[in-house]
Amino acid sequence: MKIFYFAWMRQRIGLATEDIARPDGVATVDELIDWLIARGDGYAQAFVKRDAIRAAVNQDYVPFDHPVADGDEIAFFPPVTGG
Amino acid sequence: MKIFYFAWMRQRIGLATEDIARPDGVATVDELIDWLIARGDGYAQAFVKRDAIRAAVNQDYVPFDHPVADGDEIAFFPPVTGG
Amino acid sequence: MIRVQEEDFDTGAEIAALTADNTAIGGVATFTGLVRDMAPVDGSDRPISAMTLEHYPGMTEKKLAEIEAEANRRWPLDASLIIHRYGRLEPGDRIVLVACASAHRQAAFDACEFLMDWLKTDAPFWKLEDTDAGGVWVETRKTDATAAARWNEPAGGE
Amino acid sequence: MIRVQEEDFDTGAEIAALTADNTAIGGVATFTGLVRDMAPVDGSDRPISAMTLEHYPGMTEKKLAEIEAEANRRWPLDASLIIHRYGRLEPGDRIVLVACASAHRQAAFDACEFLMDWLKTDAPFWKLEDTDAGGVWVETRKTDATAAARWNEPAGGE
Repeated sequence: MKIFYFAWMRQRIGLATEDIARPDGVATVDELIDWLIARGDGYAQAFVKRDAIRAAVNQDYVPFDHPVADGDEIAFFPPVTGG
Repeated sequence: MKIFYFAWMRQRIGLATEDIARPDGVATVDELIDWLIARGDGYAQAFVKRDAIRAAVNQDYVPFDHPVADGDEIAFFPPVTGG
Repeated sequence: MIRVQEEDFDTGAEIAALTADNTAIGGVATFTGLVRDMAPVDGSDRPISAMTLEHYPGMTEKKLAEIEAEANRRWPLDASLIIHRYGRLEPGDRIVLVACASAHRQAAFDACEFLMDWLKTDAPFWKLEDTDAGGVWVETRKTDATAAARWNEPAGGE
Repeated sequence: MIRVQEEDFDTGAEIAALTADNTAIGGVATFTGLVRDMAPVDGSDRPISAMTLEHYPGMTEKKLAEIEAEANRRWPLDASLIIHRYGRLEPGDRIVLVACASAHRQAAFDACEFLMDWLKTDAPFWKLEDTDAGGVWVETRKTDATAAARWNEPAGGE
């Protein structure tokens, strides 16, 4: 899975993107977030307002119960502020 | 009084503008219209849809019971179609 | 600012001039009206080759200035512009430009729609279209009166 | 047509290109978003010296194309354009242009507002403002969500 982070999530995690193999027991976006938070402080800080975060899988917005699979492009970002 | 006619009213009357002294018995826009219609066919044709005509006195829209006086600039025209 | 003119205008330059030197402006809503190549005549669309716009010099400028002031009273605008052309125009030509600048997006949009609706129903202009059936004076559309009437609703009704 | 780009755009040229060769178009509604010189930070307005727009390359273009198609489904548009910039911008700089052309004035306005509302709530862009208190990520405004929600009303509610 290729994961992208944007805006202040990117800053807190210290990475714009990373490749990871789908961890055991991670089948949904929600479970992926749990797994990422457990990796360390930067991730925990990035996902602290979990309800406010938006997730995209293969460049479409998805709810957190959406499945994730190897080969997916997954993105996490704060509420958008374009326009 | 200086009177202006626009669009198809101008075409039917055959004049864009004319100066007339306020006729006896003409104190309102309505009375002026009656007086003009009596002048001839072109005027009668121009004012045939009397309810659809708009009147302006000194460049402001007015109802037909509005007074008219010597020195006034009076205009008659069909519904507007700008924009 | 209002302008009534025979000559064409440069939309981009007009918008840029409107917002120059005021970096408090968050956005500009505009509407550009163009001459269409077809016009409804007696219920069916006919091609038009040209249009002549007649207006009432003096009253036009007066009413445009009044309605621009009214838009500025109703909405928090940083700048506004109405340009309306007259004379002979061909299909595709620009007729009118309305531009409203504001820190607030919806104010800019609403003021722009208000001004366009008003221009349709109260600005002293008349369009004569050259069709294959001859010169035809454009008739008022009921939808324009309906559109303009919405701005007369009581406060809060918008 | 959609474009996501770092460079500035020429509003007048873009509008002209949108309507070129189609004289069925009656009008074009546009909105140009500009960088403001002040921004609310923790409840009070602070001057900003610059803004950096980050976006999600790939998803941005995909979502913009989708929403442009949706606007064209909802309204009878002859042409539409969304240009959104990214990168470093200064107060007064153009950020975004939305333009909708239609034979029908209200359709052009409505589609333009719809697209702007949507850009505010669903286009993957993030603004970082340089204020005298440092870099501040712009927060979502509740009014933007409210504005966008109006387009979800049942048919006929508009």
